[in-house]
This record gives sequence, C-alpha cells and structure tokens, in this order.
Amino acid sequence: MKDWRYWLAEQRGTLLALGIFIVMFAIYSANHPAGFSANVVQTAANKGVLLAFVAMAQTLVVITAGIDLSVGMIFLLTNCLASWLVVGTPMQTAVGVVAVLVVGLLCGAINGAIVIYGRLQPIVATIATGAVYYGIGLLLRPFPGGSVNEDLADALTGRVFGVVPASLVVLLAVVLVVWVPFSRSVLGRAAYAAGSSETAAYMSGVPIRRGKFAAYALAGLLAAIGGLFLTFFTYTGEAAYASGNAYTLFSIAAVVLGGVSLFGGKGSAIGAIFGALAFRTIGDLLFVFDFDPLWQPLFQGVILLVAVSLGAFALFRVRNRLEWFL
Amino acid sequence: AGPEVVKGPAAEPDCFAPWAADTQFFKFPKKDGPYRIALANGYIANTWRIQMVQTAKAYAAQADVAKKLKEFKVVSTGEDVPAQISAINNFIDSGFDAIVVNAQNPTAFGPVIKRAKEAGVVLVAFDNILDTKDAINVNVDQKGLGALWGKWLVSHVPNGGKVLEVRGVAGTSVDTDRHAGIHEVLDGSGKKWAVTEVVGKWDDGVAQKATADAIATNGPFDGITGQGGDTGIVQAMMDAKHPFVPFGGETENGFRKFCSAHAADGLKCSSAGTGPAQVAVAIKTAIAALEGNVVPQSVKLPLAIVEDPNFKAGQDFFPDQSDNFFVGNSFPTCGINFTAQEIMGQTKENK
Amino acid sequence: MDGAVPLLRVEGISKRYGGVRALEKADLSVSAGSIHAILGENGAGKSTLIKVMAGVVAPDEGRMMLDGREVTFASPGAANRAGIVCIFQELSLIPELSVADNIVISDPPKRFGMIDRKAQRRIAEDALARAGAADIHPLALVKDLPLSRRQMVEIAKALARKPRILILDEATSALTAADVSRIFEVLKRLRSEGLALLYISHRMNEIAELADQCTVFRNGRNVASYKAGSKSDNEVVELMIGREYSHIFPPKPAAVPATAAPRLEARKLSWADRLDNISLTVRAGEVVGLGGLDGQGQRELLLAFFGVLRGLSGQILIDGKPVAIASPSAARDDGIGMALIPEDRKTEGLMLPMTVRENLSFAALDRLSRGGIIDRTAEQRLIDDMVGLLAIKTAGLDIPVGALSGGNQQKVVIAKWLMRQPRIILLNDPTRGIDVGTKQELYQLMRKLADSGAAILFYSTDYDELIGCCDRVLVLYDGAVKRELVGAEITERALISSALNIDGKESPVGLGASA
Amino acid sequence: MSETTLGGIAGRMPKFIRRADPAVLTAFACIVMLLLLGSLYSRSFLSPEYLLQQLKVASFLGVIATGMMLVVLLGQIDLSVPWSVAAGAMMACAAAAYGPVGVALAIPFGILCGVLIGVVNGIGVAYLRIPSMIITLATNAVAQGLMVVYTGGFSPQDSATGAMRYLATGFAIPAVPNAVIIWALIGAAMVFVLTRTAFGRTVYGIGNRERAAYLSGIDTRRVVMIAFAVSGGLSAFGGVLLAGYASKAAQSMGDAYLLPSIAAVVLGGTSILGGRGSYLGTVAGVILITLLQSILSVMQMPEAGRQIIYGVVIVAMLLLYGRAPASR
Ligand SMILES: Nc1ncnc2c1ncn2[C@@H]1O[C@H](COP(=O)(O)OP(=O)(O)OP(=O)(O)O)[C@@H](O)[C@H]1O
Ligand SMILES: Nc1ncnc2c1ncn2[C@@H]1O[C@H](COP(=O)(O)OP(=O)(O)OP(=O)(O)O)[C@@H](O)[C@H]1O
Ligand SMILES: [Mg+2]
Ligand SMILES: [Mg+2]
Repeated sequence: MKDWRYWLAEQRGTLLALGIFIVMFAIYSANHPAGFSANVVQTAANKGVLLAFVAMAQTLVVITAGIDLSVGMIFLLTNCLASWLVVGTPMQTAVGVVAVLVVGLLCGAINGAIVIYGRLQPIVATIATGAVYYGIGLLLRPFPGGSVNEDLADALTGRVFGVVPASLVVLLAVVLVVWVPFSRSVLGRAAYAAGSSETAAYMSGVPIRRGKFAAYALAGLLAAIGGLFLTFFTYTGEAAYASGNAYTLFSIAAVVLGGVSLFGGKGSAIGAIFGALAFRTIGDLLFVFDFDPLWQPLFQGVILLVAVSLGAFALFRVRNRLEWFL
Repeated sequence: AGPEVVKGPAAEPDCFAPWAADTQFFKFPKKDGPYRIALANGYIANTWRIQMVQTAKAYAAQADVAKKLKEFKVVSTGEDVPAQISAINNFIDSGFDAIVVNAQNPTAFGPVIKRAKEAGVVLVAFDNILDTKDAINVNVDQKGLGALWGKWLVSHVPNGGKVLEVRGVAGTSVDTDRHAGIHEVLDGSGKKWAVTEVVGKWDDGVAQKATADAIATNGPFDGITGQGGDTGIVQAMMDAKHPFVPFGGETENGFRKFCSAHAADGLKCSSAGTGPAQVAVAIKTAIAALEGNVVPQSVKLPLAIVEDPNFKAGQDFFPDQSDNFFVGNSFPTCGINFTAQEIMGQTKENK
Repeated sequence: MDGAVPLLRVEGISKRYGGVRALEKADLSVSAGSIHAILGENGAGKSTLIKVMAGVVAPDEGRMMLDGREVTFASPGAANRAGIVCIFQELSLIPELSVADNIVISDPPKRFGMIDRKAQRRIAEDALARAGAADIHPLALVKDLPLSRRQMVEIAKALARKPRILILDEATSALTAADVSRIFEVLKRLRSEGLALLYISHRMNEIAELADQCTVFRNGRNVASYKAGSKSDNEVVELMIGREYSHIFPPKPAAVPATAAPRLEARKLSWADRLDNISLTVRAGEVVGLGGLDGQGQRELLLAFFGVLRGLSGQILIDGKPVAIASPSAARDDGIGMALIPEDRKTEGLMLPMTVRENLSFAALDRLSRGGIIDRTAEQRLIDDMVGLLAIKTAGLDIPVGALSGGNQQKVVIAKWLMRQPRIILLNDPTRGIDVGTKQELYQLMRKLADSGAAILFYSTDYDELIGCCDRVLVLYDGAVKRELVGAEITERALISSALNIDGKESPVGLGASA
Repeated sequence: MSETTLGGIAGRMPKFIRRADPAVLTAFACIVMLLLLGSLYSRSFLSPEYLLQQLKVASFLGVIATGMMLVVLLGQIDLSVPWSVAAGAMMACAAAAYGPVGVALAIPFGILCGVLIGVVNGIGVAYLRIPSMIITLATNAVAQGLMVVYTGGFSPQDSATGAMRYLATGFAIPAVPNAVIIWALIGAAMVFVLTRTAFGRTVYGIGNRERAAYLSGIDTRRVVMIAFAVSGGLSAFGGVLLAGYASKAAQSMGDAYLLPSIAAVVLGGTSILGGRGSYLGTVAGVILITLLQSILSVMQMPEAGRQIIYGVVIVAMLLLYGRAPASR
C-alpha cells in the first residue's frame, strides 16, 4: 500500500466527521433565511466552539480508554470562577485567565490522580469528582451573576477582519498549542498506547502513568478553556447542574461522532471537534425546518440516533463475524 | 435603533402595569404588520414548559392575534444557555421583528441584548427574565410570592413554630428570591420560627422524598411552604400520617385538588403563582411595542392567588385534569383567559 | 562457557504469587557472544525469571549482577536502558499504533520535544530490514497484521533498542519454518556481534540448532545446565518433566477406507480472497491435517466451517447433506455437532477471570440446564469426568482458569468442547506454547477421539505434529489446496516443498504478509 | 490485567464470609458507619420508621439499579434510564385513561414501553454494535421527544392507578412497605438468574470476553439484547413504582436516577468493565447512596456542601475498597 492510503485509513473517523458536519452545515446554511453569511457562521461558531473544547477534553481521556464524566462540571466551575476573576485591567484580566486555566488543570490532575494512583474506575471516580466541582462552582456562584472583561470577551467572540469568527481562530490556536504537541509527544503516545493495550504498553517500558495523568490534566485545562469561553460568550457565571450534565453527555456524543473509539487508543481531537460542530448543527437544523415546537426534541433525538447509527453501516461489510468483537 | 424612552402611562395601563414607580416606558418606532415573532424557549421537557408552548401557540392562533402575525416560530434549545443565545442571534439575523424569550439565565444575555437593540428587534423576556434595562421584562414578583406564603404562615400559625420550607433548584434567582421573601416576612413577624429547609427542585418526586425524610427526622411541623412539587409534598405528609397544617404553595392542579379536599382537616392553603399563560402577556406586549404603543420596560404580572376557603372546582382547579397541570392561566386585565381544555387540547385539533 | 565474566548473572531469585511459588532461588548466568536456551515445562518459572530480569516483575528475594555490578530495575524502561531487552511471550505490541510507532515506542527520536516521525520511520525500516521483515510496511497498524507478522515486528522492535542482552520468550511459537529460519540468521549474526541471547522455546529442534548453552527449569528452580548437544532429547525431556518419557506420538491405526462416507465435506469453498475453491472430506475416525505456511487460509477455513464467515460460496456437507451454518451456535447444534478449538485460548477459548468450572461447562450450558436452570449435579458429574479424562491439573474447580498453566488452560478449552461429545472437531494450532509432556497427552487424546468416531481437522504450524498425528494432510497455499498427502507421503520434505510451492512458479518470500 | 486471588487470611474464614466479596462486606460496614454518624446528629436516624422509610425509597433505586447492573455486567451501560423511568411512569398512567381494561393493563403497559426502549438499545448494541454509551444516549433523547409530544398532544392522564399506589406505598405485610417486598422479590429473582441459570452464566461470560462466548456457540447478541430489554423494563417498572409513590407521573421523574444507579452498582463492587460483581453488592450500593442523600438532605446542608460531601464520600469509599489490584 502507498503511504497516503495508510494516512487515509488512520484519518477515516476524522474525515467522516468532517463529511457529516459539512453536509449538515450546508443544509443548514442553504435553508437559513440569512444564508451563508458572516453573522450566521459566527453564531454557529461561537456555539460550536464551546462544545468543541469540552469534546477535545473528553477525547484526551477517552484515548486512554477512560472517560471523564466531570468535564461538564469543570466547565461550569471554571465559568463561575472566571466570572469573578477575569475582569479589570488587562493585567488583572490576564492573571485571572491564568488562574482559571490553572484551576482547570488542577481539577483534571485530581481526576487523573484518583483514577491512576487511586486505581478507581474512571466512570464513578469522575461522577464523584464532578459532584465536588459542581458544589464548588455553586459556592462561587449561588445564583447567576458576575462579570467579565467585556473588551476581551467581545474580541474573542467577534470576528477577525470582519469575516473569520475569532472563536474559530482561538480553537485553532488551542489545537496547535495543546493538541498537536501533546499528540506528538512521548506522553501523548503513551496515552494512546495505554488506551490501546495497557499491559503491552507497560511491558514496552512506556510511561503509561505519566501519559494518562497528562491526558486527564490537559482535559481539565481544555474544559477550563471552554469555561472561559462560556464566560466570554455569556458575560456571567452560572452553576447550572443540568447544563453541566448536558455538556458532559454531549461531549461523549461528539467524541463518538468524531470517530474516537470509546475503547481507547484510537481517534483524534480534530475528529472530536468536527463531531462537536456536527452535533451542534443538529440543533441548528430546527431553525431552518418548520417543526411543531413540541416535535422538536423528538426530531433532534431521531437525528442523533441516525447519526450514531451511521458507523454501523461498516458492519454490513464485515465478512468475518469475529470482527464484531474487536 | 433602540426604543425611545418616554413618559407613561402605557397603552393598556391595566395590563401593562409598570413594575415600580421608577420604571421606564418604551416607545418603539411603529412597524407595519403583520409581524414575524419568535419564541426562544430553553428547557422543554416538563409540564410547565410544554403548557407554556401550547399556550403560546393557542394565543398566536386566536383570530385577532393571528391577523397581526405573519410568522410565529418556536424553538426550544434545552438547558444550554449558549444555545439559546445563538437561537436569539439567529432570529435577529433572520429578520424577526420581535423575540420572546424564557431565559435560561438572567444575566447571560448582555451581548444579544446589545445586538437586538442595534437591529431594532423587540426583545421581551418572561418567567425567567433578563437582568437589563434594555429589554422588556414581563415580571413575576418572585420575592413577593415568597412574602405572600410567609404572610400566610404568619397568619395561620399564630404562635410561630416549626416550619418546613421545600426549596427549588439551587443556584437560580427564582429560588433565591422566593426564599428571601419567605424569610423576610417570617423574621419580621416577631414570632419564633424554626425553619427546616430541604431541596425539592420544583419536582414532585424529589420534593416528596425530601419531605418524607424531613418529617421522619425533624417532624412534625406546624406549617409548610413549598416552591413547587407541592403535590408531592402533600402526598408525603399523607403517607407519613403527618397532620394537615397550613401550607403556602404554588399553583399545581394536584396541589389545589388536595387543598380543596383536605381543607376541613387543616390543610389551609394559599396557592399562588403565575401560570404558563404569562407567555401570552409577553407576546401581547411584543405586539404592542411593535405597533408603536408605549409599554413599560418592566411589566408587573398580577399573581393568580387562590386562598382557603375559595378553591372552586372547574374554575380554580380541575378535578379531571392532570395533577401536573398549572392553574392560574387567566390575566383578566389583559383580556387573556385560557381554559384548561383550550391549552391542553391545542395540538389535537391542529392535527 | 569459556570462563568469561558473565554479562548478566542472577542469584537466588524467588517470586511468589499468593501461594504459588513461581521461582525458588533460581540462578542463571548469561555471557556475551552466546545463545543460552532455557527449557522447562509449562509453569516451570521461565517467563517469571525473564520478567524479573526485564524489570516487569519485582522479585521477592535474590540479586542481579550486570557486568559484575549489582542492579535493580524499577520498571521495564529501566531494564531497557541498561541494555536488557525482552520479547515477551504475550506480545507487547500496541494494536492501535503503527508498526513504526511500536518499534520506537520506548525511546522515540525527538525534535523540538516532539516525536520526529521521519527519523522514527527510518529507524523502523532499518530494524525491520535487520529482522528480515522488510515486507512489513512501517505505517501499517499492528492490529491489522497476522500473528506471525506481529512477532516479526516484536523482534524488530527489540533490535531497534540496541540491546546487549536480548531475551526471547517463545518468540517463535507463532512463526512458520520460513520465518524461523530468517530469525535464526538474525540471532546468529547478533551472537557474532557479541550480544548475549536468552532463548526460551518448547521446540527442541530449534534449541538444538541455535543454543550454545542450555539450562533446564523445573518447579521454579534451575535443575541442570549443560553445553548444547551434550545430552540426548530424551534425557533433556526427562530433566524437564522429572520422569521417564517415550513415544511422543501414538501409533496410527489402519487408514479409514476411502469409500467410507465423509462426515464433513467441503465443495468449492471460496471466501473473499482468502479461500479459493477448497474441496475436502473428513471421515469419521480420521485425523486430517492442514499444512502450509502460516496465513495461507487455514484459519479461515476452520472459521468457515464453524459459521463465522459471511459471504461464503460453495457448499458444506455434513454426513452427505448440504447445510448452511450461520453461526457457531448452529455449528455446535446436535444435527451437526461441531467443535472448534480456537487459535488464541486467552481471548477466544476462555474467560480468564471466570472459574475453571464455569469455563468447562460454558459451551454445554444448554445441555446441562432444564428450563434455563443449570442442573448442578449433572454439571459436576460431567466436569469430574472431563477433569479425569484429560488429567487437568488444577488447585480446584473454583479458581480462575487464568491461574492455570498454559497447557492446562488448553486442556480446559478442549474439555469444554468434549462435554458436548462433538462429532466433528476442528483444532487450530492447539499445541502452541505447550510443553512436550502436555503435547504428548494431547496427541493421544486426539487419536482416542478419532478412534471413538470423531472426525478431526487439525491445523498445526509444527510439521512434526502433522507427520506424527495425521492420516492425511492437505497443504494450503494462497487459499487453495495445493496438495494432499496420504499416509507415508507425509514427510517433512513433502510438507515443506509443497508449502513453499517449490514445484510451482511463484516465490514464497513474503507470503505470510498477504493479510 | 491479571487478578490475584485472595489467599492467606481469606482461606481461614467461614465459608459464607470467604465467598462474599470483601467489597460487599466493606460496603455494608460503610452503611452502618453512615447510620452511626447520622445518629450523632439526630437519634431518629436509628428509628425503625426512618430506616423503613429509607428502605422504601431505596427500593425505587434498587429496582432501577438491578437493570443497570445486568447491563454493566455485560460491560455495557444504559444511559437511557431517565426517560425509560419517565416513559414507564407516564405510559402506565396514560393507559389508565382507557377504562377498566386500561387500568388493569396500566402496569404491564408501562413496563412494556420500557422494554421497547431497551429493545432499541439492544438492537443498537448487539446487532449494530454501536457503543452502548452513545446509543442509549440517543434513545434517551428519542424517548424524551416522544414523551414531550405525548404530553402536549392528547390531554394526558397522569394520575397513578390504585394498583400502582398499592405497590409503592401499601402494606401487604404489616410494617414492611410493599415497595421493599417488590425489590426483595426482584432482587431474589436476579440473584437466581445470575447464579443458577444458563442465562446468568452467559452474561458473566460475555462480560469477560464476548469473543470467547460467541465461539462457544452462544448467541451473544440475543443475550445482550435481552439484558437491555430487561434493563429498560426494570427502569420503567421503577418509574411505575415512583408514579405510585407520588401518585402521578411527571416528565422529569427519572433524571435523579441515572448517576445514582451507576454509582450504586459500582459502589457495590461490580466492575464497570463487566464480568464481575454480585447482586448483594448492588443492594449495599443502593442503600449507601440512598442513605447518604437522605442524611445530607436532613442535615440541611446547603446544596453546594451536599454535592461536595457526596462526591468526597464516594471517592473515599471507593478508595477504601473499590481499587483495582496493583499491577506489579
Ligand atoms: N501473574 C501471576 N499471578 C499468579 N501466579 C503466577 C503469575 N505469573 C506466574 N505465576 C505462577 O508462576 C508459575 C511460573 O510461571 P511462568 O510463567 O514463569 O512459567 P513458564 O515456565 O514461563 O511456563 P510456560 O512454559 O507455560 O510459559 C506458574 O505456575 C504460575 O502459577
Ligand atoms: N491471575 C493469575 N493467577 C495465577 N496464576 C496466573 C495468573 N495469570 C497467569 N498465571 C500463571 O502465569 C503463567 C504464565 O502465564 P502466561 O500467560 O505466560 O501463560 P502460559 O502458560 O505461558 O501460556 P502461553 O504459553 O500459551 O502463553 C501461567 O502458567 C499461569 O499459571
Ligand atoms: Mg512462559
Ligand atoms: Mg507458555
């Protein structure tokens, strides 16, 4: 086989997610009264980027064959914190941003420590830490409020050169600064290796614990970037339990749509980003089709069901039934 | 192209009552109808919201309203605030004339409010209103509601005593305001109160469990107040054979059924709130603003209050309707009065 | 040993797992420039010893000296850095990563702190070439490679680490003769380059060809060390199993007459590009072998019979009647009565954490239960029979089957199918990694089953087995039956030449990679 | 990862203790400890009324967690619990609107609706091989959509029938709430299925290694499908009981049961990866979670503190007994 074919095979999940997203977004913008305009794209981008950050966070953990059910809560907690800290002079704002990111990193690190060194199953461990993070968020913001440096917020949720949504630029920057180095580092490879086969990785002398720990910690960081962005987008902090849970569950859906295997070792954050954008577009489709309002949730559910079933078509090509079982 | 700030009174002063003495009045540039109006709802999966959406559709379909509307579109975006913000942005970009919103978060809509103002779109918030002076709020006096319940207990539990307070969803302003209202009145009454607070999340099941636990460990109580899930609270009292005591609560049909049935045994109720029909007031306000009429920036909704011994079947509650049905759907001053059948039967006729 | 200072020396190493003594004061010395073979039956402690050397397992006591200095390894990485590289019995490749990623996994080349993919690829190509496996593409994912190729990758990975001491724990168990001979060349070259090699294998002929020095382990101790070639095979085996040993293979009975009705028959069976017009018959009482290089469609053929493959063309007949077998559950049904001893007992044959009892009765649950409820007395009775029949050595029926030694695990897999009294038994390389003593029992069992009327189709990568056990052998090449050998025709020479398709036109090199 | 069997000390204990999972024993010890701690706050935590009341409330979670456990044993998960619960409750009440026949069939109909959701999950997981975490998320969304349409559409009836109320709150045996009896019956059936039947063995087998189970001639897909259907049915039955308890159905009924049911199963020592766990553990987990929630509620801890303590206690308990064995 030629090299590019291997590349293609490796990126298949990501490309499929990209394809789904493009098709959905094309349908959406073609039917939007305002068409494919800068405003429409900006609106979609701002909303999509939030989930994209959380989905990226989820991806890191899922790659290690774990799962982080606290990402939504870290997202909320950092949102609440940012609504206190990211204000004032540029200097104060900068310090605030750093503080928020550090807290996110810390939350991720706590998850990592509990899962790796405490040897707990990630699902329950993160359900529990998620409750703790939510509780702290609620302490910070017993009811919605707070404020944010609005100049910064407007700049980051606005447009660059009047066309490109700034949020997409930030997303790209985060991919380049966090994801790319991680995925190409020894630790990143260790995370993949641990997710694919922990025993084999251990026997091969791979630093699995450090790799997994880094993945959990960076997941916290990415969720915090999402939390910051939520603050920029809404100008406030709010500890809304249901919304935190929703983001956690959406992030899992996005990750799967993005071709990341929940069994670990496979997939990329880029795929998850497109998965997130595609997932968000499902909601947007409601605008362009005239549905009875009470049928909308059903419509969304069915689209989600269809989207997640798409991958099953590959199954009909499987000719050796043992391949069903991985 | 924002509204002009003018002097009151409003066009229909009885319906569009200003929130306070210093409330501003808006006069938007008159637009020619028919209008395109959108309802940006958030969460959808509970009876209140479903009933609200039904009412909105029923109202928009009423002949005199329908003729003013070119399009009435409803979108529910779920619990996620950014999705709702984006929905409003999309409505603005799509050229809607007015947007009615039940905000998931009162403080989060600053940037959208700015955009709506620039685009000359009328933004009307109701139920969960917006923290702003730049959009129209159709307000329920949440704190006043709490105070009302507080007063009910003060007057019906003459010597003070043990009170169970079942709260709503933590972290929301509605919960905090109602709580504050209750306590302000209790504390100011000069009587001695021992309040047990539990969280019922405005949900019958949760409230019922929390009440049962509270009764088993801290009971019995001399009075109860609940922000929601009140049917469940009464149910828990009955299951625990707790004596019936005065109760200040919301407007669920089931709760009022109990109040009516057990008033003689001591379940003396004050049932007050604002039903989902307030969405009709919000739409009415939006249309009035688009027509260039003067409206207050903050509209004060009357509370639908029914207190013991005035519970009348078929009017204040509906024995053969769902327990989850919210009563209190009439705002006579606005000419808005829906029967239960009108709301719940809406979709069926449309099919 | 020619008096040189040993490169690595371990002394008095002990290791216990709960109540099990895996190693009991074991000693071993390895010198540079030599190949040291370790022999011993299943569970003798060989793997545990090398895991200690490689830093995978922490010993309870004992010490290790490298170049005469005492060392301890906190992790496999630490051992690697000291120059000790190990190819483990359970392959340690990461399935979702590429071959190149795997080869450099422990110490990838870096640029600006990130992994340098170009350099990594160069290293990988180089290592693959040195291992004689240049046909493997460095970008292929390991999970897409067949077992034999994976083992070659594992060897390349070890070579890329520039070891001073290279340990191979049954590294050739899944390889075929062609690959093995390529590996041997590599190993001999490494020896001449001054490396110390430790070689563990259950294949006596490999050890005879390769080793300079041999050490025999039994019950966690080294019981004898001798210069290669100074003892006869029989002596060695007796050292290993601690008792006398004779006649590996049971005698073959007279051939089943060709006129007898076939129990299992295939007509023009084709599947994807892996099976090509295969026709064959197996009669009751016969042991029919499948030969050929690894990966020529033998596994697929067995899976095809067992109802695992979809889109099969051609016909399968049982007792002369065409049948459509759509799943293993249909295959094991009474009308057909088929059993498959799968390739990999750990992932396909057993549920390792479940008890011996649960594993044994798993395939026969439908027979042992009435109305869905398990008849525990009947279950116990049948299990007792099987444990007796196969002489399964276990500390009890309620311990996890994963705690049994490899050979006994394999017996459990076979026993679980015998509980159904199958009429057709398909065996997929059942003796891989099993010690001679146990192998011998299996051969005898196979013959006993055939004698009592079963039809047996037996795939093996070991030519000696095919020669010793089978009444007929079908040699597969590129998915087609290349040649059928009957009775006395089954010789090593005939097997090899037809496996390599030597009388044909194509060259065999790299065929194993055709997956 | 390999597991180490318990040697040494465990070998010398009486048989029934030796056979019990140490995780289960510790979980029960934690329950006792929680009660003692609670009694420091108020004596009534040890009163029989309070304990029975807790058992009654726990039985709703218990029924739901039973289904969740079955699915978890397969190495899968069921995230459609919230709306399976709601659908079961709402549909049972809905059936009651159709005359005496409807009232009689209300409970089976509610359960059937849950089974249907479960069957869709099962088809997705077993036949389409979609990861359960995602397909159940999707069916949950679809079920929610259906219930919203239903509520808005057909002037819904949502009062519980007498039978539902009796099952949830009545007393067939004095002082023992019926809900507890029902949970005990379902639990006993589950224990029997898991330990004595071919189906139960197969569930564990699939949870450990589906490939090996398949090659042993088991129709693994059917088993997975049945397990999801049972899980859906039990969730719906939990919903029916809840509706009986609250004497009505509501949309959000199930929201509070998803995470606790997972947590209860895992706190009870069942491996989330499947193949290992005992029902007794799940019982312990359910009681633990219910008690913890109740005690925090009664102590009038503000919501924030409650969440924090809840999370910390779960982590602490798991660290105490729920750790995976060390690898080296
Ligand atoms: N992880 C473990 N847990 C418990 N016991 C173990 C473990 N690893 C090895 N043992 C025990 O140690 C003994 C020696 O095992 P070891 O793997 O060293 O044998 P071996 O000589 O390599 O056998 P084989 O020829 O089958 O590879 C076994 O009998 C086994 O009971
Ligand atoms: N959990 C365990 N408890 C007890 N002993 C174990 C356990 N896991 C493995 N072992 C022992 O470790 C030894 C080595 O395991 P290994 O996986 O190498 O099997 P093996 O016998 O060498 O089989 P094969 O050669 O086919 O790989 C086995 O003989 C087995 O007895
Ligand atoms: Mg070994
Ligand atoms: Mg072995």
